[in-house]
Amino acid sequence: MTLTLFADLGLLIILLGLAIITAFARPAFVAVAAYMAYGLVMALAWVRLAAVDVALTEAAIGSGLTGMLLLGAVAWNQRQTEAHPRRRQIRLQVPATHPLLIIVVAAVCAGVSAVLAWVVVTLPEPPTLQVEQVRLALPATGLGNPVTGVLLAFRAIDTLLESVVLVFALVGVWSLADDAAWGGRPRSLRLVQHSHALTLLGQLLPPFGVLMGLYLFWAGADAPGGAFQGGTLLAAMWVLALSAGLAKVPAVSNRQLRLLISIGSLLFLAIGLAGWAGGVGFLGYPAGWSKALILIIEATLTLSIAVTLGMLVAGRPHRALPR
Amino acid sequence: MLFTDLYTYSLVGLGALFFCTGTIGLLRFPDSLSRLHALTKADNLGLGLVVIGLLPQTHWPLGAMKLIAVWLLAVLASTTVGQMVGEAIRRGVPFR
Amino acid sequence: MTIQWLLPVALATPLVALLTALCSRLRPWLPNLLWLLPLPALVAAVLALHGIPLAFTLSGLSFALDQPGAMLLAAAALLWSLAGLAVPAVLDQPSATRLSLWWLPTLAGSLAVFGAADLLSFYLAYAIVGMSSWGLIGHADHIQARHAAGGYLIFALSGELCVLMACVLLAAPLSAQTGLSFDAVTAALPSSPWRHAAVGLLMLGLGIKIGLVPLHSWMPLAYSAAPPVAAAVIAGAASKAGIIGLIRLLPIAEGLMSTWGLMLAVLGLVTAFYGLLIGVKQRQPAAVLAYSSISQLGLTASLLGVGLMSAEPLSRAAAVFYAAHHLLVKGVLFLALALIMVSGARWRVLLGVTLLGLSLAGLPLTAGFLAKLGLKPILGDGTIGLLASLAAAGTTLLMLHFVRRLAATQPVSPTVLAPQAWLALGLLSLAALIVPWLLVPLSLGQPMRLALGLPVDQIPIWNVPWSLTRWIEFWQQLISAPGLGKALWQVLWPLLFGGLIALALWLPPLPPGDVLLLVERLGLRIVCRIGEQIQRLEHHLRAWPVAGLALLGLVLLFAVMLMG
Amino acid sequence: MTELAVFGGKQLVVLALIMPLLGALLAFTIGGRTARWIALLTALVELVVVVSLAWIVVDQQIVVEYQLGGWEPPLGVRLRADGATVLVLLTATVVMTATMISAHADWQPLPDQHETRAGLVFWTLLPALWAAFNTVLLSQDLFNLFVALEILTFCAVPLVCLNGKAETFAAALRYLLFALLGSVLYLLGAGLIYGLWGTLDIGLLALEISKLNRYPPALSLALGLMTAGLMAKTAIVPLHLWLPPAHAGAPAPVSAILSAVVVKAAFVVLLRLWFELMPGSADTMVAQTQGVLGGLAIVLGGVLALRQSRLKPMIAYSTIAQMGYLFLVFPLAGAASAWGAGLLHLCSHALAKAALFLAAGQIITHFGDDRIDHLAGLGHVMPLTLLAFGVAGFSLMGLPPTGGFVAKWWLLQAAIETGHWGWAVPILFGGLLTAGYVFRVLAVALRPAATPALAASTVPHTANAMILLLALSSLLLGLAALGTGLPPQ
Repeated sequence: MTLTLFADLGLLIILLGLAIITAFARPAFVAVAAYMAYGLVMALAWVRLAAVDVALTEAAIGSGLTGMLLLGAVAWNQRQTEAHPRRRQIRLQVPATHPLLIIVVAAVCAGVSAVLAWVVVTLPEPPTLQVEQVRLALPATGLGNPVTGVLLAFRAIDTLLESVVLVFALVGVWSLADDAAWGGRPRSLRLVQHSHALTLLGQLLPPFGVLMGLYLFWAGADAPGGAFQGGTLLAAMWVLALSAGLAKVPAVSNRQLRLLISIGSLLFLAIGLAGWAGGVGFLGYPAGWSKALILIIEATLTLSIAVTLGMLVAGRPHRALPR
Repeated sequence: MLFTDLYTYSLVGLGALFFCTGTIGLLRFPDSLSRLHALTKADNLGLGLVVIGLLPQTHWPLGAMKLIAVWLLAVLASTTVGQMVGEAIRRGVPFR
Repeated sequence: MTIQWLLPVALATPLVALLTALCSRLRPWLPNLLWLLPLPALVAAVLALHGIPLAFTLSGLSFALDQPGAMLLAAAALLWSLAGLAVPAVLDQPSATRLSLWWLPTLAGSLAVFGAADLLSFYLAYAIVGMSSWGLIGHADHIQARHAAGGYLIFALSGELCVLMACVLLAAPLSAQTGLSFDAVTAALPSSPWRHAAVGLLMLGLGIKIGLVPLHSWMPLAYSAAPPVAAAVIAGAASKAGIIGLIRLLPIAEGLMSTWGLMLAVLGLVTAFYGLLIGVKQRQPAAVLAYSSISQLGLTASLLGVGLMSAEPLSRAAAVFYAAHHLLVKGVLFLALALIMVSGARWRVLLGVTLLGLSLAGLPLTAGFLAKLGLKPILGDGTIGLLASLAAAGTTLLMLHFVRRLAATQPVSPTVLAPQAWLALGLLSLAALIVPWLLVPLSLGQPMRLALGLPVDQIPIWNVPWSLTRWIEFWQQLISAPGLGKALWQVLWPLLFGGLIALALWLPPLPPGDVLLLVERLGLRIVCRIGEQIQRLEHHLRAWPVAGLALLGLVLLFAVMLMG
Repeated sequence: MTELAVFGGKQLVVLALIMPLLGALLAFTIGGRTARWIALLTALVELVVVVSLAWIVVDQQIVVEYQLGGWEPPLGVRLRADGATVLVLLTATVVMTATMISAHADWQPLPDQHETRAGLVFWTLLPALWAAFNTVLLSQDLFNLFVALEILTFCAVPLVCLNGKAETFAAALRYLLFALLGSVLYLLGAGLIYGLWGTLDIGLLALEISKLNRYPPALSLALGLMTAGLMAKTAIVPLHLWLPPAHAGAPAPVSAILSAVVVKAAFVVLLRLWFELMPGSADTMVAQTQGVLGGLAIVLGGVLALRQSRLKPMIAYSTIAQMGYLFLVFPLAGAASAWGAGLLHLCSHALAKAALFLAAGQIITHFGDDRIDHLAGLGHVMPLTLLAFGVAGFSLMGLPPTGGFVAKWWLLQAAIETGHWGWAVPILFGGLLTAGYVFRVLAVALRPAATPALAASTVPHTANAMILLLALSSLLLGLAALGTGLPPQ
């Protein structure tokens, strides 16, 4: 009992410390590194709270993918600074303002945090209304993991919309391209200096990673895991292969690529509509079919998510295709 | 039962000791290459000890294989990263 | 009778014509059509005066013609038509085309405001006429016109917002069952908890429209900046939107608002004299006419004020007649100015203008004499009556001054006008002389009987249709009335008095717009400074730390308030 | 008959939500020159769907509800369409369709090009944004609303910097960051509410909240967080830092959508919170504060619009002022007409503002200058566009018989009814300021051109027709509202 309390306290202190480092570190690289570490520790905290699904997502997306994107941004910034030394540099620092204002802002932030903390402590016991309902309704879906039940059956609309958000976020990233580069490939992820070690890793790790990703998706029906976690792992393997120079980033005008990106949402939507035709309403599953349909949806979603996340890391199209 | 527990405690403790040494090295060594050395060497060994120490505590054979896979993958990853950081240091990228 | 389509057609005609302006091929034809467009309204008004009730409702907006509305509508339609006839003659083709685009909505609003039968349609027409007058005033492409139009806009908008608020207040005690008709409004007003605010705002808003001192400053600037032919319709017809508003919305018959009535009467008299005093110091003929308008509208307002004070429904009748007469005469005067500014002064025109100008002062045998006669019994023989007589003296003075300034007007390059312009002026002058005589028994009958000491019969004032036999009968009675000689003298002496003063006085000129010019420089600077300060404040508000602070601050504020 | 109508309504509600989503996904997948046609086709189908839905709901006087997947509220998500919803839905549909049609010729690929960047982004993200807005309108679930608001933001931000200029990137980033801050606050609030009752359905929550005689601190904080977060997204003063550069810098069709539709979404959710989640809390200090901020926005937005030298920033600041009017609904909620006034103002402003921005876009493209002082001769060159601009401006000013007028009338009526007279002052003063900036443009535009060589412009007829349609819709909305009678029933 006391040991776990100590462990929790330790986690808490590390979390707060990392958060403070993230907020106050001047070199952007340090801030990002601290942020990634924060994500990992946060995942541990989620495990301690028995929310393994959340922990997996936090580690994969909150720390891994986001951290990777941020590192990319830091590297880009460094390249820009080297290329155009005279241009004003982007710095992570508080803009010069009146010290009084800083004090007031700090006080209000502290106030909001304090009220939030107090309120969370005064919250009643975990509400039973929905937890109980989910437990009762879960057998109808044929699933064992209540989280997957909520995500793909009870609140399928949220998941559908979230999967769609990813697609449009990618369009948003692509939209930052130069007009001349449109339709072309993103900048290669391959490192400037060839590294044999990375090539070896790129050849050895992906089979394991893909296996793990598929397992996460498959296990999601009955145990922690699911399309988002599995997809992220697959994406990571793809990105690894890309940066080792073992694969080429596809061009954004590639139809197959676009189809891969949107197939998850499209299929989700199609099965939702099929439920309509099958007399159980939009996003409903006919009795007895739900587990099979959910697995099909999750499978395609995993694929789409993996491709989308990979392309998100690759970034906006950079070179036009030869005409 | 007592014997296996004792075995686990001692090996995991030894592993933790390696982690500590590695961390001290990371903090105290003068240049980047030495720090990298401390980190990879000590951590790989430490993790290995922890895994070996935990083996009797888990199901045979699946659990044990998972633990060993974790160790192998970690070794693979940290080796690669160590290699790459080393190469970067040789190219003159400043690490502080 | 299936003539009901006439009223909607009459009111919609100008708007339909406006639609043709969208076609660039038809657009140059518009100025030549202006004289035609008010004619359906004229027909409708004449039919309504003959006792044929015309009304229609469209999507919650109801229009109907009763006698006061029809009288003013008839006069306004005449003016709009004849002034429209003169437009292509006094302006060049592109200029006239551009003017037509604002002429048409102003016309539509000006006609509709007399036909409005409920609060909402009244405000609709009132706002249209007010807003589109802006385009007529700012029509000329020089800095004075822009300046005048800008000033007009600020005044007109403030006035309209006051009227809007007043209308909302007037409508507040009404339910869906009673509707928003004027009768319901005036009936519900005395018991309404918001009556003082409503009447106060109404007077403020309509006071701006009719130029009650100190809200008058826009008028001289606007009338002298607008093309005179446009000033003719604005000063003549459009400004009567304010008068009809007072007539419709003040609860005169209820007599529960005597304080407001006294205020309106006093303000109106002050305005009447103020307009005269400043007017005689003007050099531009248009400014002289503007101050004359201020004075005349002030007198009308004071008439209604006295009516409100003493709960005298006859004051409405007198006011309608007075307004209709002023509408036609002011139209003639501006139109004459418009023609003279193009072709130079001519003695025949000056003679006609003198005659009609003195009609405003109440020259016997002109319609103005009748109008003045109608005022007498309502204003009484006391102080107010005396002051009104003095105002008439002043009007004489002002009109003679106007004729002098008009005679001195030299066009930049005298050109020969198309005959249709002279035709328009002639017809309008005739109308100004004759039409009021025809209209007398309708509205002014009762007040005149009162003035001449004849017994007042109990027939309702508004609902007697016009017919020739009744008209002849009415005049026979009047001419044989015993009080005629005394009444004649009462109206005549101020006229002579004013004429004498006009001979004796010589005053230095003043710029038009008096107070406004003084306030403006200071006010503009202050407003600019305030604007700058607000812009600076906003710049700070849009800084990240401040916006973020505001966001979190609001969170805390709301949370604390709710925990309360 | 009613049963059939309810059944049809249910299917239409779902279709209204997923049609644009499907269109966006297909436009993205197929891309190329086809994307534009997919989006336009989607718009037309959606128009038919929404008009039918509106007709059913209004004609049959029913409220359509749909449980997604057949799961009941504490478990599942519920869609709901009543009269107010379909009115806003219809308005958004008209704005979206008109904007798409008027922009159909923009961003065309060159003959040797497969597709353009801006074309794909526009024709993909606009239907997606539409789907998100419809979800905001229809959904009854606090978390689902959050997801929809997020999609709305993610679709709107790339559209802001569609033309790829450096300053619009900065504006888009500003918008993204502040909108995300707002989202975070909203999500925190929704989380707290879930922590209290274990459900996110507005109907069930309203039931729970009505049982309370005192708000628990968690609920108070949750509402504070959600309200402030949503206010950040509606750009109410002083949280408007992102709006002027974003709305002024975006391409005109995007500005039209942002000002007409996107900022309204967060406001609709605010209405949900304060009128559906906790009805009867109208008289609290929060409502007064919201009203004060609204009044502040009216004055600040109006004054700054007057001080702009360019057309689009002027219209953008006008949006800030007009959003201020919407916030007056909260302190005046005690009166029957306030709710209707807010709804009507929302719709008529959406139509008018879309017309203004589209007109400004045509002016920039075909007149070549959007400095207000340089617009002389515009009335001669582009009469129809200027007419639409004028009509839309009159609606903003609240001149009768436009929708803006009726909304203002009802607001004033509400101010009288509730006895809070003070609110009439910003309403009236705001009208004065609005008239100031509308007439400022008209005054210059109607002057004869400085250089008489200006030829009549070649504004495409479809664009002009759409702008006029929007402006006239705002006018017709007013006439229709007048037809329902004053005071409103």
